Amino acid sequence: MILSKPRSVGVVHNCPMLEASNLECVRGEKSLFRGLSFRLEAGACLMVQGANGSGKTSLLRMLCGLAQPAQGEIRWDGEPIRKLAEEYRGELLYCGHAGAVKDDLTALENARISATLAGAPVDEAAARQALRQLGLKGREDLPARVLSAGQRRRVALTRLLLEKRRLWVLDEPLTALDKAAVATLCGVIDAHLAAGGMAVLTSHQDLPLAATHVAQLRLD
Amino acid sequence: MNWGSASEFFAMGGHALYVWGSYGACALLMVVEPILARKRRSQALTELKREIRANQDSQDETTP
Amino acid sequence: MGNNGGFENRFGMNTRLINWFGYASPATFYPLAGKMIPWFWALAALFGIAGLYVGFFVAPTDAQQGEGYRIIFIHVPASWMSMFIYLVMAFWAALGLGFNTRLSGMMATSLAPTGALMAFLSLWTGALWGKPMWGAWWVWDARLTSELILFFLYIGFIALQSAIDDPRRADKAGAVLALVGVVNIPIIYFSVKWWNTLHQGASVSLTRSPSMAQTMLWGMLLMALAFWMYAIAVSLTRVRAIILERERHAGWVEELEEVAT
Amino acid sequence: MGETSLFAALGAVIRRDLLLAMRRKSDVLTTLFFFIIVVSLFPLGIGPEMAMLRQIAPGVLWVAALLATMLSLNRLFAADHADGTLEQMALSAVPLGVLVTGKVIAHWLLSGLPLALLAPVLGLQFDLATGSLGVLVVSLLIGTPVLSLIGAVGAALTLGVRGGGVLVSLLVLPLYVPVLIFGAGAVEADLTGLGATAHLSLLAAFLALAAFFGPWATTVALRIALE
Repeated sequence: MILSKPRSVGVVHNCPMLEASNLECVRGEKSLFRGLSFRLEAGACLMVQGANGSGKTSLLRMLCGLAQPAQGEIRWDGEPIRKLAEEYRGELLYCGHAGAVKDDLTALENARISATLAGAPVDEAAARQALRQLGLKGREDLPARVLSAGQRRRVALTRLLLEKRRLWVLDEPLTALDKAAVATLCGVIDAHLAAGGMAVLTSHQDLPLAATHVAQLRLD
Repeated sequence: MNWGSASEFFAMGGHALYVWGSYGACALLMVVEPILARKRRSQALTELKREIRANQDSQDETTP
Repeated sequence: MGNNGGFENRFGMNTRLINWFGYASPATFYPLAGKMIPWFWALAALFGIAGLYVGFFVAPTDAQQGEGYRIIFIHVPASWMSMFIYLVMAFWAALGLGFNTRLSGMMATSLAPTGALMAFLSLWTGALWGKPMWGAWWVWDARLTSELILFFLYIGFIALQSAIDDPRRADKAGAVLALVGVVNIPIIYFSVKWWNTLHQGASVSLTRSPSMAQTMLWGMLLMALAFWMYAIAVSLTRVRAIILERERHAGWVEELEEVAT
Repeated sequence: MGETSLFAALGAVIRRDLLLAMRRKSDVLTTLFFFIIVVSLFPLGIGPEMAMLRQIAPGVLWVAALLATMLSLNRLFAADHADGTLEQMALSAVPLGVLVTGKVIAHWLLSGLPLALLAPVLGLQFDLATGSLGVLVVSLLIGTPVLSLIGAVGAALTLGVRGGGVLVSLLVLPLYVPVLIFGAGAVEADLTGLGATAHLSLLAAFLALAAFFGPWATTVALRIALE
């Protein structure tokens, strides 16, 4: 882990932070947004809002480093994320529209394998515990093919519990989840923020977070 | 000078088909390719103009 | 060098660097290319006429191959250019991939069809030369075979780029392919050569005729220059079309003379 | 990230792909049967003369192996791309190059290796001698990983592209020429009594080169495809 360097103003940040400056997103020939800047510190959560096609997913993919902004820069702890590469990815957890859940693998295998691929292998007990916590008790050894959309979503979300990452980037995490699962997920995010984590998320539904550090960002 | 007469030149010592087949194909392609490239540009230009005109028209309509 | 001088020097370097990237912007390059094209056409015509004159009227009849050998004055330049253009294309592609400059990708895209044309001409003229010399339209000669594979590589590059809708992705994917191709071309060439010698294939080569005279070399050189200038002229014409297609919504395009009128 | 955890990740990817293939065996078997059928068609088209068949055997077996590998390339990244796993791999703390290498190794274990093991049986149809069959297996064992490595670049470049399946063969087949020449050449050299060592060592050199550049180029191509 890198400790942040003293800034020019003399303030020393003890926790890493995510900083986006002057971002521009171009899709095709259209500029979706430009001049977008924000800063996210430990314990804070950013809710990205906007209509369909306003660039929410594009922004989230930029924050992960999957897409390059047409202009501007994203820094983690003062360093451009392009330069940090794997070091940044080790702090990051991205959950996109596609859940990366394999039909032919069981829920348990899915959870363990995705953790291993992310570079954070977990043992079976931890994986079972996480699946239970998300309400998949008794379904751990069923192939994902037979699970419902909501249950598959929960399998994908076990990564939140299994991978110890500081920055969560969640694209529509509530899709297909029922009320109970939404409440569980909110609890998980709250706990993450309370422990000094950060989150950037999009949601069409209301996300009843208890955290006081929730900022809104509208893309229009 | 290699050739006694024009017909000797075109006969190419019996290899007329091969020599002129090569040079002919070369000349043909080298004429066609630039024409196609130019056509591509003029096509892009006409499309652009049409688009600009359409934009202006719609602006005129919205600002009476 | 003193500190001060060093600073000044660095400052000068910086401005020069900015100028370079200024030329690399499509907005400045578009009119510049338009001004350069007629000159390259003129040079191509000049070298072409000189080359044809040397090829047909100065170079003597070949003792072995008769007049048929005069095909080399386009066969060899076309082969040279087909390989050279691939290298140039890979260079632009690498530049575009490394520095993310828009123009480099467009240059690579615009060079590919001309390169494919040169490879095709080399194959066509090779076949027409082969018929009277070997008695067959096609022989698996090392040079012709690797030229055929080079032609396939060009076709693959063009097909890949036209299959991808997003021009930025098309540029980058094409760049990776061009670079992989550039690493492979020498390997392919030497494998084909080895294969050819093992199978005792055609050993009479168009360019290795014993009576290769100085004048023939001059003729080939002049024709190669003509082809080179032609390739530059036509690819500049095409790159202008590509710029217009891609930069359609940039402000500078709408202010162009040919658009405004 | 330590060296041991890199190897652990590499092993995990290979195990995962093998596990997925075991759950869906038909994909692997299709490739194998394609290989068998293509090779068996040649005598039908050419005639049953043993001397002729012996002569064309190396070329036929190698071209069929090339085409069979080609067929399986589409599977390499497509499923992972569709369900989002590829994105997760690109965002992993493990370098993408390591994960890609794992996938290519798994692809070889599922396509190249079975082909190489099956080839001597098919070689018998062409009346190849035991020694030549051995050379055939060795040449396929060294050559097919190169096919997987180069093919991965093509598969990554055409990921999610219109007509990707046909396109990948257009891109990759010309690049397979050296492997074909020296792979088939090795068997032929053995048939004519010249000895196949030179061919095999050149194939090994190609393998080293492809192992060095292939994963790197594939990684770059994948990041482009994901953007």
